Amino acid sequence: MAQIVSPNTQTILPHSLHAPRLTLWRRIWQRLPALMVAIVLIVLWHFQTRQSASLAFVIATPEAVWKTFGQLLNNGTLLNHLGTTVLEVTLGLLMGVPSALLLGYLIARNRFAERTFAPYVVGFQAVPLIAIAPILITRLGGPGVASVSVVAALIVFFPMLMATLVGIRSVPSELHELFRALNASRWQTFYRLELPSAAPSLFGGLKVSVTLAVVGTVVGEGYGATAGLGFMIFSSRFMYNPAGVMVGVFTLTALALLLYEIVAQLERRALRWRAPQL
Amino acid sequence: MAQIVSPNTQTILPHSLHAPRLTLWRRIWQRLPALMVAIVLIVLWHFQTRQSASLAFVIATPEAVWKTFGQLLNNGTLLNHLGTTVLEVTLGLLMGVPSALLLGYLIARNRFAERTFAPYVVGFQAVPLIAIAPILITRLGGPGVASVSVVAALIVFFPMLMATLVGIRSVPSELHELFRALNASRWQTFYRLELPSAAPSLFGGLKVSVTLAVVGTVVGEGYGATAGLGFMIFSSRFMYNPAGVMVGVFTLTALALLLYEIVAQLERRALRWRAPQL
Amino acid sequence: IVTGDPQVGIMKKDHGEVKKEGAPKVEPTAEATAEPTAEPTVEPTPGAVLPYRDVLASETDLVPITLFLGYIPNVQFAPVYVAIEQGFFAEEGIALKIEHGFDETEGLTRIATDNLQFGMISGEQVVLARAQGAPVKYFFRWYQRFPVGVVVPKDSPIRKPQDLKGKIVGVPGKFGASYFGLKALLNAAGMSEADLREVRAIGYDTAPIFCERQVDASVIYIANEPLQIAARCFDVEVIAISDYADLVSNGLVTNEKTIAERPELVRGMARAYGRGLALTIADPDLAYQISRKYVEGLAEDDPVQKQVLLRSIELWKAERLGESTDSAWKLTAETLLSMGLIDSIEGYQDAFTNEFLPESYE
Amino acid sequence: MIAMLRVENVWQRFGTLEVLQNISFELQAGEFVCLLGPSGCGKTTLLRIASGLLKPSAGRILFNGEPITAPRPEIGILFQQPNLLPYLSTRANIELPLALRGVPRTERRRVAQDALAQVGLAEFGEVYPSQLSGGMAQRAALGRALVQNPAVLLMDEPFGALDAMTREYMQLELLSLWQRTGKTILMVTHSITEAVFMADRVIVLTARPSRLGAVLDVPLPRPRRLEMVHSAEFGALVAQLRSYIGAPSS
Amino acid sequence: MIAMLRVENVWQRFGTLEVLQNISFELQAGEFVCLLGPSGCGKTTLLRIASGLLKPSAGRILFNGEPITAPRPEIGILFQQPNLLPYLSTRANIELPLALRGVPRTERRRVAQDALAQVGLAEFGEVYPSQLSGGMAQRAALGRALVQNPAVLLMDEPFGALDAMTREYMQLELLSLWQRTGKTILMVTHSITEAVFMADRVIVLTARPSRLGAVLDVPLPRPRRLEMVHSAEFGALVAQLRSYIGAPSS
Ligand SMILES: Nc1ncnc2c1ncn2[C@@H]1O[C@H](COP(=O)(O)OP(=O)(O)OP(=O)(O)O)[C@@H](O)[C@H]1O
Ligand SMILES: Nc1ncnc2c1ncn2[C@@H]1O[C@H](COP(=O)(O)OP(=O)(O)OP(=O)(O)O)[C@@H](O)[C@H]1O
Ligand SMILES: [Mg+2]
Ligand SMILES: [Mg+2]
Repeated sequence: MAQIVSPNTQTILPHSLHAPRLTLWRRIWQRLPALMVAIVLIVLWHFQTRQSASLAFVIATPEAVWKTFGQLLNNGTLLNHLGTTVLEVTLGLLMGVPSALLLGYLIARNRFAERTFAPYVVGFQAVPLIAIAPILITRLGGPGVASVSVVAALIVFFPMLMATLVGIRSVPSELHELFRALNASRWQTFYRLELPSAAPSLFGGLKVSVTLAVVGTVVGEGYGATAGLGFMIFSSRFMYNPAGVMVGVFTLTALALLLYEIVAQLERRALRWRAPQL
Repeated sequence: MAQIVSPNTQTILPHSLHAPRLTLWRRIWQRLPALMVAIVLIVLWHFQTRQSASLAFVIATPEAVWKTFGQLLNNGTLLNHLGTTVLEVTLGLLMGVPSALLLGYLIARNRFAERTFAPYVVGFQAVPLIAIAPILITRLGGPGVASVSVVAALIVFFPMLMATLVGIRSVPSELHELFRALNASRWQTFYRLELPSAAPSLFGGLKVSVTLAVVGTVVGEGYGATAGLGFMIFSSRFMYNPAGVMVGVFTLTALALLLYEIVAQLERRALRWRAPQL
Repeated sequence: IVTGDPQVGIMKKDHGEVKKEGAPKVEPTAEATAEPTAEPTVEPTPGAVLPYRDVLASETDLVPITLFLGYIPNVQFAPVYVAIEQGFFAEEGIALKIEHGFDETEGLTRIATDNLQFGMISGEQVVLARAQGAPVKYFFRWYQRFPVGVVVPKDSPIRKPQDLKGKIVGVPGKFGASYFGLKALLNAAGMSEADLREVRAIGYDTAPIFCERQVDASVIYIANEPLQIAARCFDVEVIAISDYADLVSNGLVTNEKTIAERPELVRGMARAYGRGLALTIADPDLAYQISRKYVEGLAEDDPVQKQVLLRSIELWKAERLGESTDSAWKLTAETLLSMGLIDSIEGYQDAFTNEFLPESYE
Repeated sequence: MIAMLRVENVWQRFGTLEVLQNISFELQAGEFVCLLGPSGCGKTTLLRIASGLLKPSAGRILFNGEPITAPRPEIGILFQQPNLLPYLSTRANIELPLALRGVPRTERRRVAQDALAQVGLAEFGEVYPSQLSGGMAQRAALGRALVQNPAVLLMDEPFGALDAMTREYMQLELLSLWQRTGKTILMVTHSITEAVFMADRVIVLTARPSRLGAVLDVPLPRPRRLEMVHSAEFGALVAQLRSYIGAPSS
Repeated sequence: MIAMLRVENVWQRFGTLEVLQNISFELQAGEFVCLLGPSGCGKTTLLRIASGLLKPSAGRILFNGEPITAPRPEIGILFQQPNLLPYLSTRANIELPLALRGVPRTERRRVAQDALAQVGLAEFGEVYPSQLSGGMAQRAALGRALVQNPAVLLMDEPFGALDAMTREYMQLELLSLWQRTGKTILMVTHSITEAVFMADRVIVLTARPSRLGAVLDVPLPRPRRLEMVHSAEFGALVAQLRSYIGAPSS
């Protein structure tokens, strides 16, 4: 059977005649520019903090951050907070994403649903969390994983909904006609046509969602919490401990990057059929 | 010349042989379900506030809200705060959206830019505002319109960037090939192919952006401000004045809905060529 | 909004009843400061040669100073407003501008880095920041009593800290002034967190949760929340922490650079603010009316907000306004030490000074 | 006898554009009918109406005497464009009708492999549609229609993108399939020769606004063989059709 | 004399799939050459290479002796699919090449209106591509290619979706345009008759992996007229081509 591997014929550049295998080296090579930027940033940071050594309560040196990181890691504090945050992020995503998918799909497919719900979704989205948080916290028996994950879910909801809307509406009408002609059920149409066709937009929405979910936990923990990286940041701030703050921030950043990378990998698999991304 | 107006042939429903003119009545009729929901909500609200003492901290009666609204409107307070918020939202959008478009386009078109910047964009996105806001406020000479609009811009940035990415990458490769064959310049390709092809996604991103910009000003004002609807909400809360809070919230909601409606109208014009939205 | 006659009992009312009559209603003596806004009109508009040449000349000489206040404008900042409106700052050569931030930590950091020179900051923040090497100093003790207390329903048997044993106590979060106050209260009563059934973080909206009796007691700000709860839910009693532990609360803070380079300015700040405070205490009605210029939505006679002011004044009264006591600072530092937030109380005395307080506030 | 598919006084307008005017005809069970007509006259529109995808402005369609209001499994349609799903391999695209019908995976595989071979794409099962040539994509779509195996098959220019040889091969394949299974087929084509070669009857539409222009019975014997194209009878039929068509366009 | 377009030893592989093997030929200025070959043999690929859109795995293309590495304005290509921009009206689609070249609006209008009329879409200028029939879309794409007016025109089955009458009309239009302007044209077609009718020379590709199968000169006089199709000479040429093509497929 003929194996056709490289669909990269869009370009005038010569393309390899072999399947492009991403060796370890190549992967590292691809990450090189990003790594370089990181190194430059760290060096800048280092010298910046050198200059203003007296400002230790404002900016921590890289060394101090590294030391604090070690300490917090060793005494389990960091992992403990990280665990809480991961739990909250997960719950937030589990609540926010499917409901956004569902409502987004309804609105995309149903004119009536759109007219009825869309204004409320937008309006509700605009209600500042500061006005919702107290109700939430009161109803959920105080701040904690529950209230924080609901806040994360709320933050995730709207961008995901919009991505769903855009994605579902991008399905070419002739393919919808094909599915109608093939007597596909609503579920089949969703599962075999709309979902994969909307995938590029949905993955975009997911990428925003995972990042916002991480941010959302910090926001949520800002309304009250006893654990989590956001809590750790707030209490480090309270103690004028910038190293602690930065450990928290870096851990959050790493968490967001990890989640993003996971989504990006899933996307790469799901969208293999696409011409290679520019 | 033949005038072909109703392209709505996807459906088995009989379609009008005349151009569907949206009369005023029809428009009102279309808004009816949304209005019904509003009425139901207000009635529920009315009875709800009679019941719970603890909710009295957060929810005022419809009558009280209406009265407070009148007062704040008459003494100019509301318009004053609204003006500040509108200014902040506008500035936030003007900063956040074009930069997201630009960077999004760069990342979408350039592999190198993607590898170099994408992780930092995601990482930066995950850095909680609580860690950035202080730096911002210090650099911008204290809290105020400047710092608040920057916060709004930051919040707007990432979803808009992702929408740009998804949109630009959705351009069919055969149309890219057409433009290459026609020797179109980069700018022409952007302006005549990529922008219109990405429009559905971009408008989705814009809809998220305008809403988030409104929310963003409240967040920004939460780090310090002396005017704006967010400020009004905070100070009403502090005084345990739920009616004031709700007037602020409703005004914000109305502002978000208005902005959303403007984008939706622009979208309707720009995407006239599409099969009528479901 | 608040109707009826809410009852809030403050136990161990050793500081007497609020004086009702107060000073006679005084028209603000505003002649000196014709248009006294928070922002001094420093730049004369070109072309506009005004008749008040003298006033303008003196105003241009004023040193612009920004004062950081840790929250949005409200009636509890009345002394600042009074001092501005009565021209007390101007008399010290200061054109005062208020900056309202919601983040005390940030405000103090900016003072430490000389991005700002003055702020209204709570004592434990000063100790914490100094422990990290921040060159900040507290030079005017505004709150003589720590404004935090534990609120309980009137129908509950809890009346003193020991009664909290085995109970659920709500705090906004497990850091910050409220938690700190609770710790001090427990320490003072010879108890620890373990003696309670639970210290539950219930977020910054303690009142609704307390109203639903999800907790037996809740740590609150004395001046405001008990009134609100009593107005909406049920009668309450308050255990004031200041009755058990003399902790340092909000006061004027500056940095060591300013102290070294412009001691007169610091003195001027202390005097001007002190005069505002004194006048506020002497004439709450005047203070209330002046505050209305600054606090949006403050009604001409909002009974609750008036009460808030009166109760706050009770927390400000002192033999000598602005004076810090060594014992309060020591206790503050010791409490932080017991919470593990600092490593030693070493050098707590450097956190404050009384040397800039004037002889009198006339 | 009730017709398998009956088009009854169908009118179609798009806005102010009159496309079909009072079209009526019938397909008897097992008939092979070809539809000819100038570009843009409404052939595709008529097929969409006949399949239940589009409700006509006036008139109706009956399937075995029952009015059609929505697509039904007994009627299959092969679109003018391949309409392959870009995210499925060619094989998966061909398996789609079976998958929608819940046919088990192994059975699906088998049927799809046969269809792939039948349309000459046996080697290209694992390839995505974007990697197929124009003709290959059209053949894949044809494979999908064959796999669907409906009683009535509406085909919109199934061989338009094929070269002469492949086209002849596919024509013969379709004819033999039709004869084996007794399907009813309505096929749009632009080739007069193809119409005569394949059909029992040829229906000609006029230019827009389209009416039924002519109906020509093709009395050539079955099974048809390629050589028949050179026969005099065939030539006469082609000439007759040409005259029907040439008239309105000249 | 240097050839206008020279294909030199072109090879093309996609992954492990060998598509083109050592293809070489030339187009002299003003020549009309047709390209025949079985479905999937690589005709479209060859056109993409010749236009500079795709770099071949080996070999090169020369335009007036200069190697081509990217598309150039002198070489136009008409794709197998219409590739109309869905968000532009038919008129705006046809105006696109002019707009990209910065032609002023009124001039653009005029030229586009002519082209619309030429391809029989004068009434459909304001309509979006989704409202065009298959053949109309193909004609719109043809109109766009005509408006572009390049010296060398590469056409990929420009008349595939047209009915016999429209097709003949468009063929004649293209021939007269070609003769008026002296363009060099390389046209892929699946119709042997069309190839003989239009071309000075017909190039036949073998099945994949494709090599140059045969080159046939068509010595029919110019201008060609429809009646020539019935001449014995024409018949002989068609038969000859059929035998070239039929051989590999039998
Ligand atoms: N969705 C639509 N909206 C408006 N007009 C349409 C639509 N679909 C088709 N038309 C118009 O209807 C007419 C017939 O179109 P149809 O696609 O049925 O033609 P056709 O006979 O299949 O032509 P071709 O052979 O070129 O495919 C055309 O003029 C076309 O512009
Ligand atoms: N982008 C691609 N990636 C992989 N394979 C491709 C790609 N494009 C074309 N091919 C393969 O190259 C071969 C030739 O394709 P091409 O489109 O050139 O054929 P063609 O001669 O134009 O056929 P048709 O007459 O059917 O249009 C086919 O087998 C096809 O599968
Ligand atoms: Mg058609
Ligand atoms: Mg091709």
